[in-house]
Amino acid sequence: MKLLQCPVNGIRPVSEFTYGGEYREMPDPDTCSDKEWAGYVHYRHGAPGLKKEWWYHGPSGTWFIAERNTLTDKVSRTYLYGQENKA
Amino acid sequence: MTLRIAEQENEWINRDMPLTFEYEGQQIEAYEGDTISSALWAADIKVLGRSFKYHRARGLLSFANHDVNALMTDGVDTNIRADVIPVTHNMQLTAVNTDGGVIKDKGRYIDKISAFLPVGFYYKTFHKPKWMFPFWEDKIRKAAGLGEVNFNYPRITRAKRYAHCDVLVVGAGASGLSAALEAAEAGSQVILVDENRKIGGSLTYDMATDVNTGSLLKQLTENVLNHANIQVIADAYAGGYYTDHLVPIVEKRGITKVRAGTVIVASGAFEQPPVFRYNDLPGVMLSSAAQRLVNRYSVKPFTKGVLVTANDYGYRAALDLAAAKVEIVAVIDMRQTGAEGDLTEKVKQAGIAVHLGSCIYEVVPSSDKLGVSAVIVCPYNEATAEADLHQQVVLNCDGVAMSAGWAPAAALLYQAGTQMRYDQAVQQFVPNQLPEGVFAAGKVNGIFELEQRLLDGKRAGAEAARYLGKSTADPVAVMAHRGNSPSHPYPIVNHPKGKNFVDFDEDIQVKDFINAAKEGFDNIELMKRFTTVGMGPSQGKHSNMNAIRILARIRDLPVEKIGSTTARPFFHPTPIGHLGGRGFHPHRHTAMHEWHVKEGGVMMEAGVWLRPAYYLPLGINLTSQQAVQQEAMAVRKSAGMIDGSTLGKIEVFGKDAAAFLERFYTGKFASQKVGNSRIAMLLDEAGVIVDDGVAVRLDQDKFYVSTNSSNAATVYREMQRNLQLWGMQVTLVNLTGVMSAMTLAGPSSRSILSELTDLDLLEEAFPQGAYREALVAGVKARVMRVAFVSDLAFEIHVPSSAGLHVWQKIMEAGKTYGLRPFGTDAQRLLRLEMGHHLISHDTDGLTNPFEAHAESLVAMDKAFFIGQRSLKILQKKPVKKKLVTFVLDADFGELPKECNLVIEKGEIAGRVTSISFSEYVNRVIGFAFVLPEQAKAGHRFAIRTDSGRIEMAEVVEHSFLSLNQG
Amino acid sequence: MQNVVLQSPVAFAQTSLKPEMGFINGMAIVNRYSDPDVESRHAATLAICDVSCLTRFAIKGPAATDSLKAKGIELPGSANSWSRHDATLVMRLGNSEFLLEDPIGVQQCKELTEQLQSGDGVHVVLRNDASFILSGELLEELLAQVCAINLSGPMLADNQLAMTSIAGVSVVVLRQEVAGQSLLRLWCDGTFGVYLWETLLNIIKELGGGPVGINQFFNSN
Amino acid sequence: MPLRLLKYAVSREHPAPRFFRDCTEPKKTYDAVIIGGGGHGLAAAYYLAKDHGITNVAVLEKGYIGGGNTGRNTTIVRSNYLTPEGVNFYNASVKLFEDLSEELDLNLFYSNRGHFTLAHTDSAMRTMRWRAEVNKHVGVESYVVGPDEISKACPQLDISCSGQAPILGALYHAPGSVARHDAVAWGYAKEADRMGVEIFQSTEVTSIDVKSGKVVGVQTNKGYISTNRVLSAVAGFTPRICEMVDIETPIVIHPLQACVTEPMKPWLDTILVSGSLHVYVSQSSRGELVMGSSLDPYEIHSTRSSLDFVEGLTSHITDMFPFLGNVKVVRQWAGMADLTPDFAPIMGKTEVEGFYIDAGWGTWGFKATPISGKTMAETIARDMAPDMIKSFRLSRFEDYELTGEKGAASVGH
Repeated sequence: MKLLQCPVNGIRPVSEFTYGGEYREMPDPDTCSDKEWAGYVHYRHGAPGLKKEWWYHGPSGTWFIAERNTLTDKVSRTYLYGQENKA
Repeated sequence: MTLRIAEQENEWINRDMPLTFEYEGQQIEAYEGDTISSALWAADIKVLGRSFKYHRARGLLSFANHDVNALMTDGVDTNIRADVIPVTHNMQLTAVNTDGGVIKDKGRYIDKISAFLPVGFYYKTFHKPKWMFPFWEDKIRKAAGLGEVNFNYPRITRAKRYAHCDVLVVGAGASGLSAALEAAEAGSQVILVDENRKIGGSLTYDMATDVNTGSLLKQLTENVLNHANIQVIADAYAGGYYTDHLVPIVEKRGITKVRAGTVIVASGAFEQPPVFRYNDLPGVMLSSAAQRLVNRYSVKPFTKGVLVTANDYGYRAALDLAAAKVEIVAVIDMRQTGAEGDLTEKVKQAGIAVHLGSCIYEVVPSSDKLGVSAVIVCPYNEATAEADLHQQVVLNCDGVAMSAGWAPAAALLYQAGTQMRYDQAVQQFVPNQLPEGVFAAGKVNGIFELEQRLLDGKRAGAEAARYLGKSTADPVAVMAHRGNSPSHPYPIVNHPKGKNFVDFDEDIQVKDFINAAKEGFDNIELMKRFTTVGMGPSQGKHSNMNAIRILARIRDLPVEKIGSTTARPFFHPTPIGHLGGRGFHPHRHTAMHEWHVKEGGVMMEAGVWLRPAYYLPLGINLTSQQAVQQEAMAVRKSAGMIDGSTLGKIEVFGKDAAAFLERFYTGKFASQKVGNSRIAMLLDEAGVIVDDGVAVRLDQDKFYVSTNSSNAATVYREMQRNLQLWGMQVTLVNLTGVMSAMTLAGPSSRSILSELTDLDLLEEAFPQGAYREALVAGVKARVMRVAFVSDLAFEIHVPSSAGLHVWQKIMEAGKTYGLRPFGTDAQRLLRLEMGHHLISHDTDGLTNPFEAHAESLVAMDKAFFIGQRSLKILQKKPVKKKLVTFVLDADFGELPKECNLVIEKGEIAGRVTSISFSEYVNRVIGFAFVLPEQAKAGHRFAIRTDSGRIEMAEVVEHSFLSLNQG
Repeated sequence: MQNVVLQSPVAFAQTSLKPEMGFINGMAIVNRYSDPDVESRHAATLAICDVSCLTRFAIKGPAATDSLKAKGIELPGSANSWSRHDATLVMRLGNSEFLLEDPIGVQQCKELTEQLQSGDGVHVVLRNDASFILSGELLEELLAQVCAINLSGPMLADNQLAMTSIAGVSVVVLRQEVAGQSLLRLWCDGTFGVYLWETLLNIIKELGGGPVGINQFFNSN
Repeated sequence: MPLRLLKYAVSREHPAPRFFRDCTEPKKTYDAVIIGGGGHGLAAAYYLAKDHGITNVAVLEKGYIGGGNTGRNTTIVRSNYLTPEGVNFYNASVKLFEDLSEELDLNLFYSNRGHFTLAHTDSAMRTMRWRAEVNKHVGVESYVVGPDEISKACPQLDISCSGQAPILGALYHAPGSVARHDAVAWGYAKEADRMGVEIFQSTEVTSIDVKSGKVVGVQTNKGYISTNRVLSAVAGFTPRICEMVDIETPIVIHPLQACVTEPMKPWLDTILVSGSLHVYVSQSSRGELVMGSSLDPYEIHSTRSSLDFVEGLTSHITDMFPFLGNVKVVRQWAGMADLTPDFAPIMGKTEVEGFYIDAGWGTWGFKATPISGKTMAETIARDMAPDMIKSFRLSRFEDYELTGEKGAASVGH
């Protein structure tokens, strides 16, 4: 059972968390093409590497961003969304 | 005859506690503290089992928890490992996998025909003709397998525990003890685990011809056991290494999951057998096994033995055995150069002949083929692995002890991600690069000499403390191994007739590897899979290293180029009951749960909730069908009430509340009036319907939103995420478990409710879709007019602590009206009669609003909502299916079921998603997906039933209630 | 709210134990399960006590801190910690979320409920906690069986609280010293209360402990 | 004793040749290059040679053959899917499997056991009926059965599941089988090799050379190879290969874990799957229980094992078989699965000419081995996907035409 650092609640086993998928920038729905939108909805950056991901700490109801290398499973840092620079 | 000898200094048996047990029908005397194998051996019983494939007689091999040929059953348990499981009084044991007893096993004929069963033989035959394979397969399956499973074995739920420490030390041998002490001295909390009943590791059996071993053991043991910072868990093994230093410690009582700050692996090494013909006969065993027998259990391994060795350890073992008055005829050293220092002299002084550069060419079986009568010793050519048959010496003996080298017990290191390298100085794999926070010490680290092992432990302990920031001291220096290698690079003796076993679990001989390579399986992983080496219950503990050496020689490559196979958990086979243990299955109860149960509610799991499906009140004889119809009819004719506390209930509060809901849901909320409700339909980004609930506007900046029961947690979570993402001024509160909800429905519902509240419930004052706050039965309640199950229905939400009170008051007030509780089954029927579909019952993971007749709930003209952009794309495409309401022809023959198919021109056109007989409508009604061209009211379509009949149905307009003629 | 008998979220799980009931803050609550000697022994060994009846007040929102301060409530300095305001327990569940709980006989939460209403930037939060006291010398053993994190270490020291998972249920936990005994306080969603009560009680019984009534910790008279 | 084994006893030299040559140096040019020496890649090579006469083919495997998911799955073969296209496709695979031992002259231990997908909830029962109806429609023997029939086939099963989740019924699928997974790869390798296909182990593709939207070659650690046709058959590594040709896919990688027990005498003849309990189990011909569960909940490109997995699985297996408490788990392992949003594979051509994809196999790749090989071989040979796999095309995601398998998502394997 992996450990993960919730930026508010500290280090907890991964069983306390829900994985929320990769954080992805939404294209502007008003200006993007259908193809771009379909790609945004369906396609993923599947290759391994350092990714920004959504994680949710269940007991406290906290969403946050984890920067995790999906090859090594090492988390380099976690922070609340929008507070990247405070981390 | 007994092989038990006089009391040894550190023996583990309690001679004051004799006991008896039965093995294969024979009464055996033993002592408390004996393992099954030691007790049998003491009684001169040496056939402890039959091998997996050839059914050869087998005895002791490792005595270290990988003697998988000595598996027993006591009639309750199976595959009991005789080498390590303590014997208990009155135990009744038989060997597994025999037909007619371990001695007369009928399966032993297979050994005679083994020439017909080359490596991978089962791939090469039995498949032609195809129809014969089931016959052969049945035979093969019955021959395979070890013990029989006991279907009456009781279910065991052992507690599982978590533990936390700074340093976990795996292995309490010299290096582990020393590591634990060092780390503990630096202030770390240490857990020290060892699979033996007593700590000390090889110090407890490898006296190493040194009189000081005993006192060292005593001193280390005392220091460790008395150290406040060290917790010792003996008789337990570390099952595996998992991410972030999680190591399950498997004890008899259950599993402890240890989360450590760092892990020191000091797990030692497994002794490896040299390979020669008939090295598997009962009486041939590893030297360390012989030492364990003598020093722990005071049992002679044999009365007159030879010791074959390919390292210096064999000499020490010979001296140990000799010191215990076990007659050793000769030490046969496969090396030309012999042992270092004065070992050879000491051995000779003990009256033991030394044959240098010699090997056992083969063991001569006793006449019954169940033991050893002699060994044939020949000069050994280390370069060719051949014996020189021209100079044979026959040595009579009844047993052989074998030393050829060691394989590191590095499973945990591999699992942690350690990169290993092959160290020529010790001829074994040693850690090259350890992962962060993982340390290795002792034999597993390639350090063999006792003094250095103690230092290596100290070093690892200090490094661990430094890693944790508990110490800044420099770790001591440890000397790399010098002199003779503890392991021989190729302790294999070729023999034209084979039966020189490499893997005792799977009966794999040297030629099997050669032949596998010839067939192209010359990669270690392929070879493992083709020969099954290391796949047996011992997981290659005594076979993988020799397999690698053989393959290296076949391919003429250095060992490190062959690499090793991965070591997966578990370190030892681990019981399912331990791993499963006490599982936690959380579930939720509504405040009215007790009432439902008392009133005959048949409770069903609905996600994490328990809900009544219907009620079978005591004393009334009803089928479930009748109950459901009666409950539904009560709602239509008078009144019914359902516990809807499982609905998701979320407060959305703040100045951006309406704007937030507009982005989140498909509908419009900015214009919604305070005190009114609207449908809240949620899509995913692909435009698929995820949920539908109701949003009530409590105030300008406050909404109370409900979700489907099964989606409550997900919807709340997604709201939280989008709130962060959108940066809006909104506070969310999840009231799902805080509020009880009940829906009072039916024509009498107004009258009933009016008895408990001052609220004006008349249509004009409280119309459909309206929301009011009032006291109901003295409790502050939130009341809504909803029309999900009935045109007249009130949904009443109260704090859960008052839920039961309000529910009971309403039930009392409704008594004279014929108010009945109804369950989820009746609810399904009622909403069907109303023409309301259920998300994820009538829709599936691909249904969009255009298909589900839900266009009116989608405000495409809004600036944004989740899924909108995808709907814009979907809008341009033809709709492929439509959800419609239908009535089945009245004269149907077989009632279709949900998920029966709609068939059009012989092809699948859709499926029935809901179907039920409605007593109120007096017809069978339902929802179905059909082709768009079939979706108009009045269209008739065909449903194929389970038995293949075609039943006709007709599409109707949405509510079925109008069909009621009565 | 005359004649309204409030139910503890775990009432259902307790009735079969045939306890002696009492009323606190309008809620039916177990005074004791067995004779005081047995209960005292349980409390010392390992015990669970239902204190769901204590009055609570919760508030959330960007202005929550200010509005509590305006009422003169002393607040814990950081998220995931707790303090006392007089006898009232003040828990800070996040930067802008608070849960207060009165011991028996104290009216602080009631007053706040009456005085503070949801408004700009504050939201009064309804609660329905199942709340337990866990006590006894085998407490750490119980926790070892139900919680993956180390609650005996610094996690709960110095007035820290933790939001974590116990037997699969999300909980708020903190440690209190009562008469020299270290107790664990626990709050969870009331609808998980019966499950958690039963799960914990089963293990507690295995370990030689049992349930105790609220009289063991509070004088309800 | 079959006569075929006689020669092994009488000849001095082991009388069996290599299954496949030890190829080390690739040629400069091949008509087609297959990336991935697992079951799928080797089957594609075999059918390219056998069905289409294309034998100048290189199979490039970065490890050893069958070392990926071919050797890590739980060996179940079935065709009881939800959509007609899915059922037809997997049914064709079952048919090929049935004759495959004879065709490859290697005993694959293809063992017809019957397959029960247990339903513990109403909604699961509905899905079972849905699948049964679609299966029947296309001629596959699947039907919904009640607890009694399940008990008859597996009397040891606790129908109440220790009270945790009583079994209401099941989807019975008569053709459900198990096979010796490694041997499938070896058999295809053997016969492909015999027809001239060259198989390179320890050979890793480092880049794919695309000029003007067309594949022209691949760079490997053993040199550059010119070719106009490249097939990616690398479950678990698909996104990395697709990145080389700049193709986007919906595939994410989640580990799928499994474990085996010690061997025991045969008692479990059927294959059992429970969606609610996240368990599937069968007993191998060696006597081990082979057990698996659902995919790991988050993306990792690694075959590490987790304790959570084996704790959850064993807890659920004892709900089904309470007497297994003292049976021991010997080994656990993991594979990396390509996961798609609609639980169907991605097969066929791509926007890069000459780059073909055989991917997205989630947890069901092994059972598709023969048919994926056959259909991909045809796709490569004709530069056109056969009708059978058209609905699995990559472009379906851009077209919002996902397959209906998403409806049966709760039940895998």
